Amino acid sequence: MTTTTSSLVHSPAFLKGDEFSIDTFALLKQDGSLFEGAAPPDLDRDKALRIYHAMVFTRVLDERMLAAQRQGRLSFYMQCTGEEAAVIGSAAALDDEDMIMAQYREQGALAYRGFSCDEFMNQMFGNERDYGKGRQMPIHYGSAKLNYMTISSPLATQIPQATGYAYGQKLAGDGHCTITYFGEGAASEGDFHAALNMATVHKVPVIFFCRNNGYAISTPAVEQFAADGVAPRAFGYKMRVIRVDGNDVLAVYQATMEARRLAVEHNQPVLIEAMTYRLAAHSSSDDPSGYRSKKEEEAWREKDPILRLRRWLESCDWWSDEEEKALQERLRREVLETMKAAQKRPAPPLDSLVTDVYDTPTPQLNEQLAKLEAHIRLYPEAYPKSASRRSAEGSAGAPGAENGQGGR
Amino acid sequence: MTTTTSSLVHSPAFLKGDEFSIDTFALLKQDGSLFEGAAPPDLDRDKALRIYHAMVFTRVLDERMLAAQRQGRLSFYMQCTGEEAAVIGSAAALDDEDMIMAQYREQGALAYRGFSCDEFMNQMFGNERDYGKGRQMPIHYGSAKLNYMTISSPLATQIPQATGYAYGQKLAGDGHCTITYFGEGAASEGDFHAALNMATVHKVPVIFFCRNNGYAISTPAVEQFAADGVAPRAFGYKMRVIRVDGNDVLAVYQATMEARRLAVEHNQPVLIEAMTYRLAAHSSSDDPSGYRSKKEEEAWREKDPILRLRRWLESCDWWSDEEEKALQERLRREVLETMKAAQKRPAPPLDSLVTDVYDTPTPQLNEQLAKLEAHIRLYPEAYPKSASRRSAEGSAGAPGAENGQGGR
Amino acid sequence: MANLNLLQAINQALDIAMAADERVLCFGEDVGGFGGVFRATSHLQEKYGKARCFNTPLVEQGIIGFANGLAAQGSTPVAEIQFADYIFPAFDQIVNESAKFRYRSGDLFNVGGLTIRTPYGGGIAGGLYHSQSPEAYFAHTPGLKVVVPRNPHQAKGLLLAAIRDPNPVLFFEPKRLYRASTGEVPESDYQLPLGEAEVIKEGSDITLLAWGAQMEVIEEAAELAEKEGISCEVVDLRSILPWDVETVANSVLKTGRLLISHEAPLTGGFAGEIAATIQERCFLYLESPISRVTGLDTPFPLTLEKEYLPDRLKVFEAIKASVAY
Amino acid sequence: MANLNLLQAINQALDIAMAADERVLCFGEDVGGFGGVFRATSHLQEKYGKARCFNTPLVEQGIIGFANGLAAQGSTPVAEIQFADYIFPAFDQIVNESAKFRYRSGDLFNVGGLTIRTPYGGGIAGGLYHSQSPEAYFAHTPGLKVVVPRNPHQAKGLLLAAIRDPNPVLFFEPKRLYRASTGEVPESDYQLPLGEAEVIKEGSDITLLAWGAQMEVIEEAAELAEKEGISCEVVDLRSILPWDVETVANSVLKTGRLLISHEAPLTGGFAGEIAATIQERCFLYLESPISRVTGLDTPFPLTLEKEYLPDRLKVFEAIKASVAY
Ligand SMILES: Cc1ncc(C[n+]2csc(CCOP(=O)(O)OP(=O)(O)O)c2C)c(N)n1
Ligand SMILES: Cc1ncc(C[n+]2csc(CCOP(=O)(O)OP(=O)(O)O)c2C)c(N)n1
Ligand SMILES: [Mg+2]
Ligand SMILES: [Mg+2]
Repeated sequence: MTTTTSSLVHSPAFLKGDEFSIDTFALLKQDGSLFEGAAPPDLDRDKALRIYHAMVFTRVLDERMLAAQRQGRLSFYMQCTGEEAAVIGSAAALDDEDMIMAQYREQGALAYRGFSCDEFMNQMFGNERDYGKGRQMPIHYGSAKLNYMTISSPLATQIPQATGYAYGQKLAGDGHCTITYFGEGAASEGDFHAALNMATVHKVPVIFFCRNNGYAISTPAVEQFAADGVAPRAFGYKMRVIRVDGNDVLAVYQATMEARRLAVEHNQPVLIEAMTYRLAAHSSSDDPSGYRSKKEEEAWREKDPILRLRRWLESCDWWSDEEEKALQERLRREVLETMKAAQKRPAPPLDSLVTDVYDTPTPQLNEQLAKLEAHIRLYPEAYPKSASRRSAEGSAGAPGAENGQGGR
Repeated sequence: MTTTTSSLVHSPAFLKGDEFSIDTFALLKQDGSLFEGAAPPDLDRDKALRIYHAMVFTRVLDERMLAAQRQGRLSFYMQCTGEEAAVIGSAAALDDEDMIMAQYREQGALAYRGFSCDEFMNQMFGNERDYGKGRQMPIHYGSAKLNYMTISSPLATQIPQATGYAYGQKLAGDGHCTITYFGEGAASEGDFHAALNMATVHKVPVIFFCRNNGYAISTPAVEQFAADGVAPRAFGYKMRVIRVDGNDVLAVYQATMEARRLAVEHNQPVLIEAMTYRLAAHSSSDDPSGYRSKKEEEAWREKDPILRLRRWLESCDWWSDEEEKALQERLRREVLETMKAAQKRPAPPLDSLVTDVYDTPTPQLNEQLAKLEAHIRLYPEAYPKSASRRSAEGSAGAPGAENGQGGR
Repeated sequence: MANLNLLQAINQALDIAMAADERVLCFGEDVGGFGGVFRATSHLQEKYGKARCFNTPLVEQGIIGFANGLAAQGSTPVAEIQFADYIFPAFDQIVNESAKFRYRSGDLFNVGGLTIRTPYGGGIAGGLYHSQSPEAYFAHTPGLKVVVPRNPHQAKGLLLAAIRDPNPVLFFEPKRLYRASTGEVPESDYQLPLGEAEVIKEGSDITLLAWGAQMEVIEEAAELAEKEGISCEVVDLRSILPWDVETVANSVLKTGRLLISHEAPLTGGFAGEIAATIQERCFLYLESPISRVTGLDTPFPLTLEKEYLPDRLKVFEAIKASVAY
Repeated sequence: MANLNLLQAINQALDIAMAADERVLCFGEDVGGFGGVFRATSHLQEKYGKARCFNTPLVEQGIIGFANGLAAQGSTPVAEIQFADYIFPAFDQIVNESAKFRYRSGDLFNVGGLTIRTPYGGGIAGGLYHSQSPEAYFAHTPGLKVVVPRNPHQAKGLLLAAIRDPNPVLFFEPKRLYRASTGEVPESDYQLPLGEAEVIKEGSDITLLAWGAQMEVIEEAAELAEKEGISCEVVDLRSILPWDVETVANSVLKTGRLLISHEAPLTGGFAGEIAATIQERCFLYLESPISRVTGLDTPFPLTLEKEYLPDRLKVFEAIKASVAY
């Protein structure tokens, strides 16, 4: 049955989409001071520092791992650089038991939750300690204990899944919600439309967090959509929406707190659009000089979200140069050492090829594994990762750092 | 690169979607008079009568064919009843060379273009004269000469196809556009999102015409989406949009004329939401008494779009009771006689099973056909449609009217 | 025991599953108040409430995406796709997500609770888009289970097993049999094993293998053949993935001949996989080539549906050809 | 003749096709100014303008839906799907629409102008979602053509044929060979036939059959086998749909043995179809079971990719087993 209660008019006026405008919520200026009229969010020193640590860790990890990729130690990497405030500010506004379903550039949220440097490294080197058992490319993290769903490369598939997950949370009545992150590019997928529509129809406690970082690989947002960002789509679903300065961690934090309240207390799904910029290349396979200017990058580099927060922390007397130096040093050392150790660990065992396809391997899979084992016994030198493991030594090595092809 | 120019605010205000409202454009009251302040569209007597004839033909065809289905002469049928103004008013606003890509309930648009009663019947009986060669269920019409794309059952697939078709028209520079029709249910599909977004990004001369008839089979619009109809989605793509009273043929006509101008002259895609009601069952397989009230139906029956136009025509002195009676009689007779003839025509030839899979049948297909022919020679009585055809006689019969199952 | 048709058996299985475990949810297009366009979910919303049995918006990719999320959360979603012909918008969510969820996460997460029900198959004057048998598309996808029941008794037991199996299961329902197939169905809560074929008639000259609605066809063909003195062993594969190589191979080792029949087109159909496996397993025992009787390599037609379908006469002729080879 | 790699050969084919016919358009994610993430469409936007070579929004179902519409209108769209692993959101548009467009309309309308290019296959440390070989999914779909080239020369000639073929064609590009495979490529506008396999090396003991990047593997295995005195006939299938039964059958009638290799999982892979067809066609001539050397029945792994892949050693062992049967 038809739901509209709209009033009648008698001349054919087309709406153009400029009948409203969507403002950007911001609290913190780049110099670390608050905008006039802006009140700081309810954020104590401990939490602020937990956020800051996660941001700096993410930056250090990204720099170091990109270098490792360049050295051929790692096949692939993706940086969060420039988007740490969006990702970590929002994660910090959640309960640690809330589910996070991310796209791939949200390692900061996972770091905030407490994923250890060692855990990061094991995944990236796909070694025997990787929870994912060396099956996915680097940066496809997951943690059951930290309520962080394992990353899946096909874009946007996690968005309707988040709606479903949150529906389950609502039925369970445990007071938790789900946040799902995605890029402004992924928001073009059909799954996005499905997810947001189902979320308002079924009144689901889910937060849709769009990182509008201006690019989908080489495709600028202006070739991705004609509208003013992703936010106006919320109107199509009668969903609550807010746009926020994604480089302003305080604004992101507060907006997400509020969104979480709407989600958990009122089963109101919310769309948050964080305006930010992907400062680095899309991935280690990409070179952005082919599609955007250094000048544009520089302009955004001046809006560095980490520096902005640091200045605010300093203005609160919560942070000092010495602490900064010590933190940087400690993190750099930790990353380096942990990386070295992880790289040395052996590959997952051969049977990890056939486990987890089903809850238990089928007879066919067991047969295929047995055949493979026999084959490797014939040619041990041809399969060093698994053959050497049989003799209980040897290193996993970088998973296929050999190829220099683009695209991921 | 980020496109927004939105202004900064410092408190986290969530937009709710009630910042704007979408009016409904209407010209004609149910009594056939114009609303105060409403001007009639530029529509001469001939065109008005062409529209009216198509509407009445559609109604007569629908009534007769549903009866035929009930008698077991036809396996399946879908009525346009209640939506004739939306479908025919919009088709009439186009150039006859514009492409129509419909969902399935738009036989009125095809009738308006001049598809003959015989052509309708041949499709429905899937006989040897059916352009579709008896391959699709009844009501899956198509006409190349009338620029009406053959209907495809999977919902919403035609919407991005319309965007692509119109892009080709724009490149060809022939001044034509494409209209695509779809239900408010089909608009939930991912293909809808893809189509509208691509249309504004690529500035394509396409009109998206949503028949919001309140139901998708048994699912009421309130369980399909939470928003005020489909129209607000246009904002998400910065697409021009208008909502129109779908039972008001004059308003639909004028809105579509204007939309066509935007599309063809400015490459501005447009979304039109026509508010209407599916007065009949979803299809001959459906029984709406299981999910909606007679009272609701009655309320809409009083808004009959055909009667509304008839009254207006009468008020213009363009139509009389006698003409009405003669028209009804002529159409009823035509439908009945044409149906009888079509039903008697033989099935398409056996080789139509393997033609048109590719431009020419592959060796494998020819082999499969030869095998089938040999088999039918062995058991001619088991395959009366094709075996009897070999002896150059026999009737096609209703394609499988036997099954009484629901769902299509 | 009651005499039920296939729809009733399915409805009963869903009812039992929902009563036994409140995490079981049923949803899909028109599944809620109306009970589904075929009425397979009749009365479930009345009994278990709108939160557990409901209509979804019309978006298959969303239905399965939503179901994947629910399953990952620990619920047991039973999602309906209204016709198997309309499962393709959800193909990515099924093939890239459901099937790979457990594997890619190293078993940190899984969607084992997921079951997807969908009516498939021809013979109902449904033309191109209400007749398809897409099981082979999914059978090429490790991580999924694919099940097709042949009658009401099987449908109930296999569906209950599918819902409770800790892996995502696609459950294809032969819609031609929804009302046409009736039989005794125990009222109890019982399960039939996934991954196991069933020999439903023993024989010595040739093995006939099929699944779902096609079982009826090969059984009738077997009767015709018996009249000509050919003894047929009739096997219902039941699970397409993983499939029961042992039972099929053992039967062929005994009979020396195999005929497989399905409605889907020949090329790339699941009969190809079976033939390839069995020719390897039973090479020295095969007395004639493995024979496939299937739909044509075309989309599904309408007026000439009868000509298209692999009916009992075509199967009968193929049996004779195999035995006479 | 110039020495080109596979990417350059593809770029040249696109360039020639666009220059020869202004109805040819290239589009997809990052295809425009950037020239595609693998650079297959480099410089085409510069040369032919933004209207004919452009970026699309990130939505595969939209890309193919749009391409179907364009093709129906009379244009010749060459749509790129960035990785074959991401073709599944477009599965419905391909399988229900592209493949059935002509048939369902009785040839009133067709999308014969459509070509879909997409990089496929493993061996590049791509893991689950940058390594898949989904050709078999499409091979079960009458109405489509499916083509896979093995080297730059083949790629150019087959792609030009695909673009001009009056049927929708899926063109799978072996991305492992994008830069690794180089060879002489004529500068001219030439086409190689679709639907025809090619015997690339004659032999007498066993027929080795593959396509795309896997050709390299079976050729290397053939060399190993030759050293053991086994004479291999090496055949490139080139077109998966429709496939060249005659050439394969003739080869097997001669050699008496067949081995088929592909990267995709065994179950439901296209080797099954070939084996099923050939055991029927060549039953009395087969001296050993048709052998399949393929990926495991699992999603594509990463760290143990080498172990997963059907490499030359596995093929070599299977050759010996077949000959020794
Ligand atoms: C379904 C699918 N299509 C294409 C890709 C390839 N791809 C990976 S990332 C990417 C761009 C994503 O852009 P956006 O969503 O804006 O996220 P960002 O990288 O900017 O964080 C593309 C096209 C993919 N992973 N999945
Ligand atoms: C992809 C797909 N999913 C499901 C169906 C089954 N189906 C046919 S019509 C229909 C309802 C369509 O409703 P709406 O779009 O509102 O159009 P209306 O029937 O009201 O004109 C459904 C679910 C289909 N044809 N295609
Ligand atoms: Mg982005
Ligand atoms: Mg509707």
